[in-house]
Amino acid sequence: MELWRRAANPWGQEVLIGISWDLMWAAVFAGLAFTLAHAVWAKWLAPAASTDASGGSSVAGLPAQILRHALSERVFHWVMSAAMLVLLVTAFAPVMGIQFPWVTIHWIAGLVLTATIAYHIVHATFWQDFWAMWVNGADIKAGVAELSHMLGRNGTEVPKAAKYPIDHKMFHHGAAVSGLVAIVTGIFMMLRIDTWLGAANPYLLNISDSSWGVVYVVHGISGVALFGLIITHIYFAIRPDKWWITKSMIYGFIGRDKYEENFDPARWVIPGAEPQQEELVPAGVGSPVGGVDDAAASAGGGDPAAGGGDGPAGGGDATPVVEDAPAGGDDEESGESSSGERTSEAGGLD
Amino acid sequence: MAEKLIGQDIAPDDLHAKITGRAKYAEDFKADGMVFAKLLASPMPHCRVLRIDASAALAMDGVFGILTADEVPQSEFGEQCLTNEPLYEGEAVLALAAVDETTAADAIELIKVDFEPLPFVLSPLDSLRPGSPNARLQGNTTVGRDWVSLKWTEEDFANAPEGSMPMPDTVLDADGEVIVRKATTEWMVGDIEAGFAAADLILDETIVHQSVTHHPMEPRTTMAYWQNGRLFIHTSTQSLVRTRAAVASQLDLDIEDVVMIGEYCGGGFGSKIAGSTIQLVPALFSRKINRPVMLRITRAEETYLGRARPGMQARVRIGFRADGRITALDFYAVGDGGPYAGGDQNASASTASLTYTPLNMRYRGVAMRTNTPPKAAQRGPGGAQIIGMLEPLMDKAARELGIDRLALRRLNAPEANVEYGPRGSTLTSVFVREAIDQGRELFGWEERISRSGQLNGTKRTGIGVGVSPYTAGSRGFDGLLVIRPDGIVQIHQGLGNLGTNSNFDTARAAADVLGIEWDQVEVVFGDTSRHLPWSAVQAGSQTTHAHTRANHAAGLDAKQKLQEIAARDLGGRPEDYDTSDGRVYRRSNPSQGMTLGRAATRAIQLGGRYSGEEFDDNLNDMTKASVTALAGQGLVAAARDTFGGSGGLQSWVVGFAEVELDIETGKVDVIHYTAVTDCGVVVHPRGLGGQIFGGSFQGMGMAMSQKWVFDPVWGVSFAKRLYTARPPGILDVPIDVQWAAVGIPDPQTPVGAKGIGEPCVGAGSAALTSAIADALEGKCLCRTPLSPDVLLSELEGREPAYGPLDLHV
Amino acid sequence: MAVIRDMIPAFELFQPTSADDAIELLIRYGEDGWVLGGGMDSFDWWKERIKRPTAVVDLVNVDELHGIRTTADGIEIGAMTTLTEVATHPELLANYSVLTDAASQIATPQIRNRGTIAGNLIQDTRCWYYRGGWPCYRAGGNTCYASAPTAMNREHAILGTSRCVAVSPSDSAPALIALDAQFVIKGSRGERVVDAEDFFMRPSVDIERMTILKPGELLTTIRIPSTWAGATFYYEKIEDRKAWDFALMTVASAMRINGGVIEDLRMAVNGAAPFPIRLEDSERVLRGQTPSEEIGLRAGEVAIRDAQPLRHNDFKLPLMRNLIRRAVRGAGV
Amino acid sequence: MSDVEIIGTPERTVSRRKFIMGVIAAGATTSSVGYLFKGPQPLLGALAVQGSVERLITLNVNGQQRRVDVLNQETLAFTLRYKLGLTGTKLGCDRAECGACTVLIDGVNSYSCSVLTHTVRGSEIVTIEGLEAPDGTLHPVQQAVLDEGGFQCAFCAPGFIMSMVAMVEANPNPTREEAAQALSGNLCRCADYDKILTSAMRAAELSRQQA
Repeated sequence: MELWRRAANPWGQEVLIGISWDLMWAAVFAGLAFTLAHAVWAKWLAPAASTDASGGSSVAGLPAQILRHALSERVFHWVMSAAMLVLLVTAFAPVMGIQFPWVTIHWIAGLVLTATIAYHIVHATFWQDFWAMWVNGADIKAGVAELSHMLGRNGTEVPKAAKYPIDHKMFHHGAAVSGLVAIVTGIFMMLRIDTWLGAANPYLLNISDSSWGVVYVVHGISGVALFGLIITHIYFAIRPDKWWITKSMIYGFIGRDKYEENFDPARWVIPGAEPQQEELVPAGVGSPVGGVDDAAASAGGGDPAAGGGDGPAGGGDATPVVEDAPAGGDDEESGESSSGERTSEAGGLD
Repeated sequence: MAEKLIGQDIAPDDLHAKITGRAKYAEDFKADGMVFAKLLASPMPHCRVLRIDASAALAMDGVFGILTADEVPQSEFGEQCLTNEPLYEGEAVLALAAVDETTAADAIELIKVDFEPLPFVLSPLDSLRPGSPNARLQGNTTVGRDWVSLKWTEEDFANAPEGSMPMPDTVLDADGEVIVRKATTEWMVGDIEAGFAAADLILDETIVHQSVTHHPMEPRTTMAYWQNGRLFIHTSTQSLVRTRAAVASQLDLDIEDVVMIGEYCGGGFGSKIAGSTIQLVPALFSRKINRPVMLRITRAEETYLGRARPGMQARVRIGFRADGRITALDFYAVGDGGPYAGGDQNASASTASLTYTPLNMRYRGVAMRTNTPPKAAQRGPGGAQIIGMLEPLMDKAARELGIDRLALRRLNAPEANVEYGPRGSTLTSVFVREAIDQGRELFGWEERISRSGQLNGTKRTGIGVGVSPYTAGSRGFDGLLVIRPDGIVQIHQGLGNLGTNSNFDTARAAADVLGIEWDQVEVVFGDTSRHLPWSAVQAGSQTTHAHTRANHAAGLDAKQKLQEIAARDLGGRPEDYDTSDGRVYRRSNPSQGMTLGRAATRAIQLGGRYSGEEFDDNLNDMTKASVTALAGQGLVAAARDTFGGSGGLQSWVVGFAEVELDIETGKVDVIHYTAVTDCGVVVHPRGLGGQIFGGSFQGMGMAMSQKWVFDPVWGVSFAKRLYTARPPGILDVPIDVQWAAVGIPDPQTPVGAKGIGEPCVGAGSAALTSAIADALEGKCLCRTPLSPDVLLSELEGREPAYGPLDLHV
Repeated sequence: MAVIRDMIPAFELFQPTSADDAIELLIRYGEDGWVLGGGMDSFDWWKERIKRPTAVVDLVNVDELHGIRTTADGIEIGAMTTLTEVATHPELLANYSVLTDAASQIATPQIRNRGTIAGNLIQDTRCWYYRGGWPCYRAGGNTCYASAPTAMNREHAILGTSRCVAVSPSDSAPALIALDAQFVIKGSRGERVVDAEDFFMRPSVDIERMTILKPGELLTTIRIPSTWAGATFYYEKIEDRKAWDFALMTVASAMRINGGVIEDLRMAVNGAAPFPIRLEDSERVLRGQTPSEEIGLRAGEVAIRDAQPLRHNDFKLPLMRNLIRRAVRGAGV
Repeated sequence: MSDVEIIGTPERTVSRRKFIMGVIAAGATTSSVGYLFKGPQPLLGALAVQGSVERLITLNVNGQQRRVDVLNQETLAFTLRYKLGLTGTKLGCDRAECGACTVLIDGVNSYSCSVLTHTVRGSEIVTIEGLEAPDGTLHPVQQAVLDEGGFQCAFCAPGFIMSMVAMVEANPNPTREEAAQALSGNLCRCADYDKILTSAMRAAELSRQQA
């Protein structure tokens, strides 16, 4: 298998021009192999559910439906997913033999992705709990325990997760790094095609052709990495046992039972509910404040009622962030009211 | 009495071989054990070789070794056949020899060469910009023998009007010493400012002339081998004995140890005057690996190694009096000399000076080096460029002054007593006004000019004229002939054979002295082992003049000896005898005489100076060696041209063209072409016609289509294939053509003939640039080539296809 | 690049006698196989050593691919029919002269004598950056050198570019598009038939191929329907030299004129885009109109509306406009 | 000496034995002159696939059947010049851009640099050497060129003459324009086109007289 594509430049010097498409197939293979292995493992080999010392959580005051993803996050997630999917399809389908005019779609989708990521970075930095995605000691401990458990050490106790379990966080970081790298390299690459930025000019910025090769290779690697990550991501999203998480990215909520089953209330504090432990988030950042104004639809589906922007909004307002769904739907839809919205939730690439 | 051979149409002796495929060019030879060499060429326009790893190539079966730059003669300033510092893309770095060419090509690909790119420059004007790269590590031009880095200032560039070439003045101190140099050659005749002050019309134009590759049909292939310390070399060269001398000198060999075979040369046009640098590779390689080496040059290699006409960026200011007389000509040119030479601009200046005899003239030229393939003389070097560029400006002046275009040219054309150029050069003769007058009649000027500017459908008629001179001869070479006992007169010629027929046509001069028919003549040429005399280089259109003289001298020597032999045997004085129809006979009693064969037998018997045992001391050493080798084979005549003369030789071609310019496509059709020449006595009419039209058509190709293109970022050439270089084909030249010669003998040469190869190119080119400008209603684009894109952009009033100083497009 | 290649690397050579055998061989060798028709493009690539097929399938002995046949609804030209045969065929001369005009102006007599009609359609672009072995998009690289602001791109495209700005070099293609020809493609899964204008690949879709042919497929037949037989044709090629040179631009049109009105027409140009383009907008302008200078000019202007010149090919805009005018004028203004 | 590092030199001396081995490897022992090409050794024999060509072929050149060992990738120009010694056919560009290599293949003028020898195995090939009659009588085209003073450097002449032969066969009564069209696939850098056209017209005339 070749890793890189090389070519002689006009002066006969060998330069990188991109990754070998073998790498794409490797990513496909790796992604599918992982999902297959996981599926097999999950169906036949997975040990029984771990026992958690704390047993089923029981938190007083938990609503029946717990908001996991605010509308803005969900909109962000799906717009970004769409852009990412378009990018991956436009990048790899032609290589796989499905041919269509992909370049313009690809770079426009790239711009959309860039915009969503930019929004997300700003949003996560200033309006969300930036650190919620941070991998901390507890996460690592939990991750190690989870791994041990998966490897069949039945006795291992797997601690319950914070709002984002370590695997979600690792995925987020992997995707974030790959995505950012793809975006930065992709913007450079736009100089070499006709775009809104101007006509193609391979000599802009005076970058040597070997450096350009590195840009293409890095873009290719990040693309291939994203390809692999997205395969696994989609796999988990459509697994029935994870469907409740997927649904939370659609409707915003998880059921109380899922919360109690999977999360450590001390590590994912639901405002309004009684925390049993000190919250773990660093001081000064995103105390659990309210703000989901725009709660969405019924967990049971069917009735797409919009949460009112009126009631529970307001920065620093400690009103319960969650109402029982379905919420009254008499207010006009408003997903945008949340200039003061502050939650402890990092929007997620869940 | 036999009719004089000079002036007749006689098919050259080698034509039968040429049309039956028997004629062998360098590539058609093979020798026992011959191997093939291929070149590894530089991919970069300027770089240094750091490391060569040939181990994989040398390990291949059938590979015989490599030859590197370290193993070839070094040269401090000039060009080496292989180099470790390539100065242009395509310059040869090393050669590899193998059992066959495919193996050689496979092996070359396995050689790894590490090149370090170095700064490069393609356009000569760019190298004058402050802070710009130089083509050579030593500098970008030479003054005397010293390399310098010559730069103009931002101010110099800013001072030129938009799109015009700057004309910065060299700064001198009170004693006339240079303080700040701006040009490498400067001269002035008269007072240029006074000239402009006296002018009623001043034209000021920036002009750009492309470089164009020679592209002879036969690439410069060479095959060489050694026998007992002697080099046998088959090569494609314009000259023969002079190329032999050059090879001997480059390889530090005794000239007698070089046997050069070059019976046929598939075209040169100035690119193979003394062979070529690359011909040393098979010679050296063969010596190294001790077997014959054939280096077959490919068309792409020919583009790189094969020389090109230097392009130039220039500006000209011309002052005209109301009557059309040129009062001032100020010419400033930056020439593209490639990496090893200085360009053609000095020759352009002197050609302008001769053609238009301006009352006052200033010339400043900058001889720049660039990282483009090497430049060399190409048919009418310098002259063809400047005539092609200036003739439309003459038309422009005539148009503005309201005078006849031919009259303006005639008024400014030189007369017999002309003095031109910086040193007041003179000519043996000049009959250009006669040529203009004859052309006016033959072309039907009055009728055709009345069609100028007429629109027929979408085609607009343009009428053009180009008056083009160029050098046409030299003096002082040797003639050598042997009258054999069988009566055949064997005339030895040391020239090359590139299709000008010089070997055969100039031999007629000797035959005419003896009064013999052509079938009694056998021309010996093409192989230095056949004992050839010292000759002119086959260049600069010298040979018609130089070798009719040399052969005339040899003929006179032979005749003298025949007369003496006859007088000795038959009585009387030598002057009583004449020669004709294969006999030497008594004038008073023609029946008293002997055949040339009989006289030859007598010469052998008499020995001494009659059979070549003794000879004049003023002969060249090579001729002496040849005479010595031929001694005893018959009546040997050898003489040097001592006829003398004062002034230079110049021939003229006045070309007239009618074109049709399609105003919707920019396409030009050449409807008609007439050429009238002043080249003295016509030696071979059909050959002359071929030269006139061939040269003119080459000039038309240069004016209209021929390309020389580089990518400016990588310095890599594109027009290296024939289909991208676009030399003209048979459909691109006019079918309706005619020529005539003034035919007045040059008074200073016994035969009266001058050369003709060079000036035709400028005439053809200028007739077209002039006609196209006429079809553009007087608009002079002042650049070549005037291809459809350039013309259509102009016709449609769009932005010009190229910037006013853009070169290499 | 200055590496002088020149000698053809070794390959295995096959001379099958049927199209099916040829296809089988081509499938066996896939990307390493090479179809040899007239060879006028192939030799160039081989001698430059830029393309190095393992196996060459020479179609010289495939008789079914040779020749011109009159059919019930038009005429069929075998892929291996030489351009000379096309240019001199009586039926084509009589009824489809736009094609014979095109074929007779291709390159040189010798090239027409060996070059085939399919080869003329399939040949690779002559962009000198690409042909020079530069690692451009079309060569699998990541750059278009020819569209750079410094580039030498006089011959390049003004329309339909997408990263690549090379032009299609085929002179016969616009004539066949004007004639509404169809191309029969044979592959391992049987035949497919495509319209002439759809045969040519857009660089936006696949930048490395000039046509829709996939490895293992052969263009076997060109079908010209009788629809346009005897129509009013116009063909013009503008090139630098009158022999050898590839077109700066060609225009081909077929018009059905009735009562002084252009009832219907098809018009195409080449040399403007990376593929021969059918001028549907110009056709719309002209359909139903009486040919005139004004309408011709309008048809020309419409065609170049979206054209984007590079640094050195701005002249192609007026050239294209003027050629369309001339085609209309050719219909008898 | 420069400071260029050269790996591989001083190279091993190539022994006589090595030379012979090289020649054998080049697959050229069957022809006294044919060592221009290296064969595709790895494929030979191992792949006796149906439809693949044999190397030893019979070529009909100038009316003679010539047995010749031809490599797959060999062009007709190379076979003619280097295997059959017919050096009258010239290589000016080797790229179908000059016409110097023009020969007749089944009576049709073609660039011999741009056709595989194997492709024309069954064809009649005529080169410049094949025009002259055995008794030395020139072909009317050759005679015409001789009459008109022919070419200049004449490197293009064999190609032009072959095109003229094809022309007089196809169109024995051409106009000057038609003759130019017929010869437009041949380049003459001496640009002796006027004389060439005159020769072509004379060639047509002589051919008509002979017919």
